[in-house]
Amino acid sequence: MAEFLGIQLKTPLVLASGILGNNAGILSRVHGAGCGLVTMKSIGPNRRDGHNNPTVIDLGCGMINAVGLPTPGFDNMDAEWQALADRDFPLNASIYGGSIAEFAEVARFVSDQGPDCIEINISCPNSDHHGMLFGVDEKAAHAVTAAVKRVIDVPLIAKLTPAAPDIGRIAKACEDAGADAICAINTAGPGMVIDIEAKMPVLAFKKGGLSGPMIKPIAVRCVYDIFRAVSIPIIGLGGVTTGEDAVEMFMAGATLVGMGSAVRYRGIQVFDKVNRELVDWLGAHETNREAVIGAAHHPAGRTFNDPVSISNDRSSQYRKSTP
Amino acid sequence: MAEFLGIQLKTPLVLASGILGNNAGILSRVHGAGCGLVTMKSIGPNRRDGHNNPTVIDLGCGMINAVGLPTPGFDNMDAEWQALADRDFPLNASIYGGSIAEFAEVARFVSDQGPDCIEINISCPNSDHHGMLFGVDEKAAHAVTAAVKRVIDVPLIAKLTPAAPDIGRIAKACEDAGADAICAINTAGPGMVIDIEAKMPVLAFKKGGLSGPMIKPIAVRCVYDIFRAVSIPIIGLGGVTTGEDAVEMFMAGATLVGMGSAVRYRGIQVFDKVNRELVDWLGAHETNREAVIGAAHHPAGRTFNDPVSISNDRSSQYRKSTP
Amino acid sequence: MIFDQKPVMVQVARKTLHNPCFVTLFFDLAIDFQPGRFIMVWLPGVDEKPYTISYHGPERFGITIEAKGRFSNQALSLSPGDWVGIRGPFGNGFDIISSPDVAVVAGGCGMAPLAPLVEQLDPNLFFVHGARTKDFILYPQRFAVKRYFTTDDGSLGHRGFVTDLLAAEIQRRTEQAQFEMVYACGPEMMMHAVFTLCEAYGIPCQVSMERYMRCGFGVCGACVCSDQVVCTDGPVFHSDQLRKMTDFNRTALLKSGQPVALSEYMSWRCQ
Amino acid sequence: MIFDQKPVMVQVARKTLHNPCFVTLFFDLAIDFQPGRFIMVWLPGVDEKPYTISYHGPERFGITIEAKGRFSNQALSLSPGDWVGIRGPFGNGFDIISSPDVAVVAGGCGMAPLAPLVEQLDPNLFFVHGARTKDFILYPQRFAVKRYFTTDDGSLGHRGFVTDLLAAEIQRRTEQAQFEMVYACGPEMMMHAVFTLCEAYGIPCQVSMERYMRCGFGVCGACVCSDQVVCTDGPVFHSDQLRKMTDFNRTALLKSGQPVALSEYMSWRCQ
Ligand SMILES: Cc1cc2nc3c(=O)[nH]c(=O)nc-3n(C[C@H](O)[C@H](O)[C@H](O)COP(=O)(O)OP(=O)(O)OC[C@H]3O[C@@H](n4cnc5c(N)ncnc54)[C@H](O)[C@@H]3O)c2cc1C
Ligand SMILES: Cc1cc2nc3c(=O)[nH]c(=O)nc-3n(C[C@H](O)[C@H](O)[C@H](O)COP(=O)(O)OP(=O)(O)OC[C@H]3O[C@@H](n4cnc5c(N)ncnc54)[C@H](O)[C@@H]3O)c2cc1C
Ligand SMILES: Cc1cc2nc3c(=O)[nH]c(=O)nc-3n(C[C@H](O)[C@H](O)[C@H](O)COP(=O)(O)O)c2cc1C
Ligand SMILES: Cc1cc2nc3c(=O)[nH]c(=O)nc-3n(C[C@H](O)[C@H](O)[C@H](O)COP(=O)(O)O)c2cc1C
Ligand code: FES
Ligand code: FES
Repeated sequence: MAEFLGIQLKTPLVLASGILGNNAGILSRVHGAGCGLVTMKSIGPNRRDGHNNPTVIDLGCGMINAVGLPTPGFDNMDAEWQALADRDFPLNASIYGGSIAEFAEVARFVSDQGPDCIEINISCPNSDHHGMLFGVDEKAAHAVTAAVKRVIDVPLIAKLTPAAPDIGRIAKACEDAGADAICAINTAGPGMVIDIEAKMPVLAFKKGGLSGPMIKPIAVRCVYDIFRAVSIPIIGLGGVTTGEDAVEMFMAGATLVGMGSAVRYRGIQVFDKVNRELVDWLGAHETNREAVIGAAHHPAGRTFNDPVSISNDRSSQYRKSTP
Repeated sequence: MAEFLGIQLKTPLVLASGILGNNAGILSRVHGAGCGLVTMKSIGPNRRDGHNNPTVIDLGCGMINAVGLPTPGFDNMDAEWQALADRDFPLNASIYGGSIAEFAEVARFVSDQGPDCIEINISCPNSDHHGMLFGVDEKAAHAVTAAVKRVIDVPLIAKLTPAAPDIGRIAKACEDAGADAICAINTAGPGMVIDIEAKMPVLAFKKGGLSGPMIKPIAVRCVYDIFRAVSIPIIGLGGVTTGEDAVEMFMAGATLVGMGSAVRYRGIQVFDKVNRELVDWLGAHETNREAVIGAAHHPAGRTFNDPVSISNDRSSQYRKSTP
Repeated sequence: MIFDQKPVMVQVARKTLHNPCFVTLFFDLAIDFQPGRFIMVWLPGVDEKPYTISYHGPERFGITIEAKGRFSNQALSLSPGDWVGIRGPFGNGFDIISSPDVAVVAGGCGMAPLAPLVEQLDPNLFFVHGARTKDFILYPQRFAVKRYFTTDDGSLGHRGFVTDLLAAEIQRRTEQAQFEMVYACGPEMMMHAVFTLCEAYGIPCQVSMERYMRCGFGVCGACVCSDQVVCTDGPVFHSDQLRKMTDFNRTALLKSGQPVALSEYMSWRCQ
Repeated sequence: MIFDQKPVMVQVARKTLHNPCFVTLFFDLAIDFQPGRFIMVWLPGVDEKPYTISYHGPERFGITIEAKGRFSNQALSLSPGDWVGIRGPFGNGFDIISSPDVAVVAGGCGMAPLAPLVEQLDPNLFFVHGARTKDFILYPQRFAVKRYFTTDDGSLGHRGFVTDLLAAEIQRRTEQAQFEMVYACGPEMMMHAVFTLCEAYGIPCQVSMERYMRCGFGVCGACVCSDQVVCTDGPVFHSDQLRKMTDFNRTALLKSGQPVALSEYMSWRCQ
């Protein structure tokens, strides 16, 4: 069990937005497969088809995608909201907009549909700047967070992009504006894959965001930086595929750990698998999740001959010190 | 043979800075192994030991490093300059500084040692902001490029970081300031790898830059963006390991292709190997390097049933159009 | 030698025009095959769409495409030597039962995934194929086994629905060896009719579903049908699953992700 | 089961104190071994340094560390159960000649890489080991084969240099079966003396070099010696290579990359 923003989660694992979460049935199944908190595909202000294919390509050590934020539009999903009303699992609703007004409009409506929390996607690189600009500018991040916070009744999670010049400062701006948690990271890059026989980019949108194992070092660094900058909890996301990856995220400072691309590599059951691996690891090390959160922020030099003893860094003096 | 800034190169391949290039002997050997242009380890204003180990760690689909710009200091390398004076291969001297004045001081001295060109490393993420800041700000990039250009007698290459919010604009600023070529990219991220048993970052410097296959999509995207922004030639660098990777870089817009981490995966002979693969590919496709440069910038939809025919995009109208 | 990673560019090795609407493209590649699996086909600069493998040999395989919209018409215009990008194969494929007491029910170009299946089944199977008219019958010469036909206009075989013949045969078998499995592919309404019929007699069936697809490997969610992911859990589904899939024959997601009634979701393949 | 990627944390299984300056740490891991190969040892929060594999069994191996500076002293203070990070093994290792006419020449803890080599060579080899004093002789009980000693103070064996004994033995053999190979490890000056001696008699030799290292896998260039990359081309070099390596016994790079005379490059191991 994990508590997060007052919500009881059966595991500390989160389904990343944009992965599978297109209807109530699959969200319920992912929860059943061991995921504590499931996130809906990002919901936007107006109906959007997204880009043509190819939109998602596997690269072996990760994937590249430019799906292009397809959405029925927030006010065009009655059947879905109805199906979700009866749910028996915690739900995170991801939203985006092209302006602060759009974010607020979508957020207000979505809040009324009763999700357990709302995640603002101020970090998607795959459309013509829908949201992404907010995630790389402190003032804009603050403004959009504050505007959404004002109109919703559920906890607010700000989802950030690793493209931010200093992600810790963006996180701090969101915290100051009322965000209840941070989710990091959205896809990295952007990147491009050119097919040399076709002589063109493989993705129809040409550029796309990178996800999966190859971005884990970037995600871990971001969570590490954010942990030093804010006091609110962090959903650590990016490249996590195993229980050991999850432990690494916790040690960087995550309270919960999200997974997206991992579904490609280990199936929907990846949540059960990772949870078991996590429980096994923690058990073997005679510790627990709370105790390892932020453990990598201990000062250097302390434990080379005693790496198993763990103290709860969350409440320690190392927390806010600079590197 | 490839011509580059008036220098004749036996192959269009470049040794990345910071890879092996620590003395004349190894630079000569790399050239002998098929590398057209070899780059020295970045030379700084003062002697620096760099960081403690671990500094370079392989991650399987790439590596992470924070070597920390070790350097004897530009004016402390007499024996090396002497050994290099007799060389029979083209030499690229990489330099860095902490300020515009330092860059200029190092550049002036190094220019007098007679390298074939000088590369300014305005992109290294692995020290406390040595150089990196110049690479993410247009005005700073322009200023440092102009200052160096003024004091050197050899062509100037500006080496950029993918951390730039819009790398095309940084490249353009460098071109406007007199850069003769662009080299892209330096390492991506930064990232962090935490060892969960040791409960600390593996790198002594904690964070490090990512290189190798996993950053290739980012490098290709950067070269693609730069090609649309400037007219000067580009050294495409980042994750190239095979002849096909090199073709991809050329199609994105590179004039020469650099390799660093590939030495880890295929040995010093990687230059000969990649060159052979490149020649074979071009031969099989009845084309040549000049003809494929920028080929991926053709408008979409043109060639799905004729991917082998190639026109010289370098002189075509697609060149400067926006995406 | 195809990969489920980035598309591999291959040349069309041979092209067979079945009729003005149906074409089969062959590629000279060995692939990891099972009847029912599909590949993603990329026409650079156009789009990328899923197609089932309709022919399979050790060194060559084929896909059969029906002219519908922009993409399939472009695909029909390809010639041998032209290049396309291929990812795959993806999906689960049919479970093969070795028994003469099986039925295969094809509607229109729903024949595509079923044809290589038929070639692996017992030759005494019951095999029925429906089409608009005689001219739309796919692979007229392909099979050694007996095939019953139905057409909308009566131009070949029974005039009416494939389910008419299937129902009669099931009826006939109530006294003797009943079907152990019914395989079906075609318009979802037809597959649902087959499923309903089989349920009434307690006969298990397998049908091959279609939904709009993006990734093909179970990540993007474009293809979800109730709680099933068509590209990885399917495209072939068994009766046990179909029973729980309330979206079956009812709801499908548009490109935007909007769920709509199946009738609204344009009937884009094999009417 | 060690990897050349990120360090694997393992526990010290056993610790043998040879004398106040030398300790061997054992780890219970199967590794891909060849005498002369080395691993990178990480003490989290301290540093990471290369150590040669001095003991090797199917499930266990050991490294022998001489107390010198901060890192090696911390390593000496480790106890069984303590954790260290290990990457490797790296490097090429010695080429093994199966002939009784080989010599092994060890100086100080240059014995570390040579010990497992001796165990794989013909027992009739000529084996000489030099040390400061009797107390600094590594592995006094380890070998079944005969070992000749030299010490600086004469406390054991010949008082003088290992090259004295080697020269005499080479001399003795001018009439009979000359050495087919001489293996040496120790201070670079000693190895150079061995090399020079061998060159005079046309005897091939192999020596194990040391340079400051970072990556261990041939990328960073910290360890270059002339045009050779010690971590991947070496650490073992043959006479043919040594002849061309003008930096041998002359120049080494400091941590900054600055080339300095070998005398200035602190004689950091096993004098
Ligand atoms: C698993 C699977 C196997 C298929 N096998 C075959 C086959 O063997 N032969 C064949 O002719 N067709 C097959 N299809 C359908 C094929 O993918 C195309 O949808 C069809 O060719 C029409 O494309 P179009 O662009 O010509 O038509 P359009 O005018 O673009 O679209 C017509 C309809 O096709 C649907 N559609 C478009 N793109 C896709 C997509 N990526 N995935 C699913 N539906 C889409 C749309 O919902 C629309 O209603 C298969 C589909 C799936 C999902
Ligand atoms: C291939 C190889 C195998 C080695 N095998 C052994 C062995 O079996 N037993 C043993 O005791 N020592 C071995 N060494 C030396 C060992 O790596 C350390 O250098 C030594 O233990 C001193 O480290 P220190 O921190 O205690 O001393 P310090 O006081 O830090 O340094 C003393 C000297 O060590 C050198 N040094 C420091 N770090 C490194 C490094 N990463 N690589 C090379 N030199 C370095 C410095 O140049 C300095 O002159 C080996 C070195 C190499 C390159
Ligand atoms: C196909 C795909 C679609 C995505 N769509 C969204 C989205 O709609 N909203 C969003 O916030 N993030 C989206 N993401 C980003 C993921 O939520 C996640 O941040 C990223 O993939 C990194 O996590 P991972 O490495 O575990 O996949 C998408 C990622 C992928 C691969
Ligand atoms: C160990 C290491 C050291 C590096 N040192 C430098 C350096 O001193 N100066 C520089 O401009 N780039 C340096 N780089 C970056 C490389 O030159 C290159 O830009 C980067 O590694 C991407 O190319 P690759 O993927 O082919 O390695 C270094 C990279 C590595 C891996
Ligand atoms: S097509 Fe992406 S999940 Fe099925
Ligand atoms: S230690 Fe890096 S090249 Fe040898």
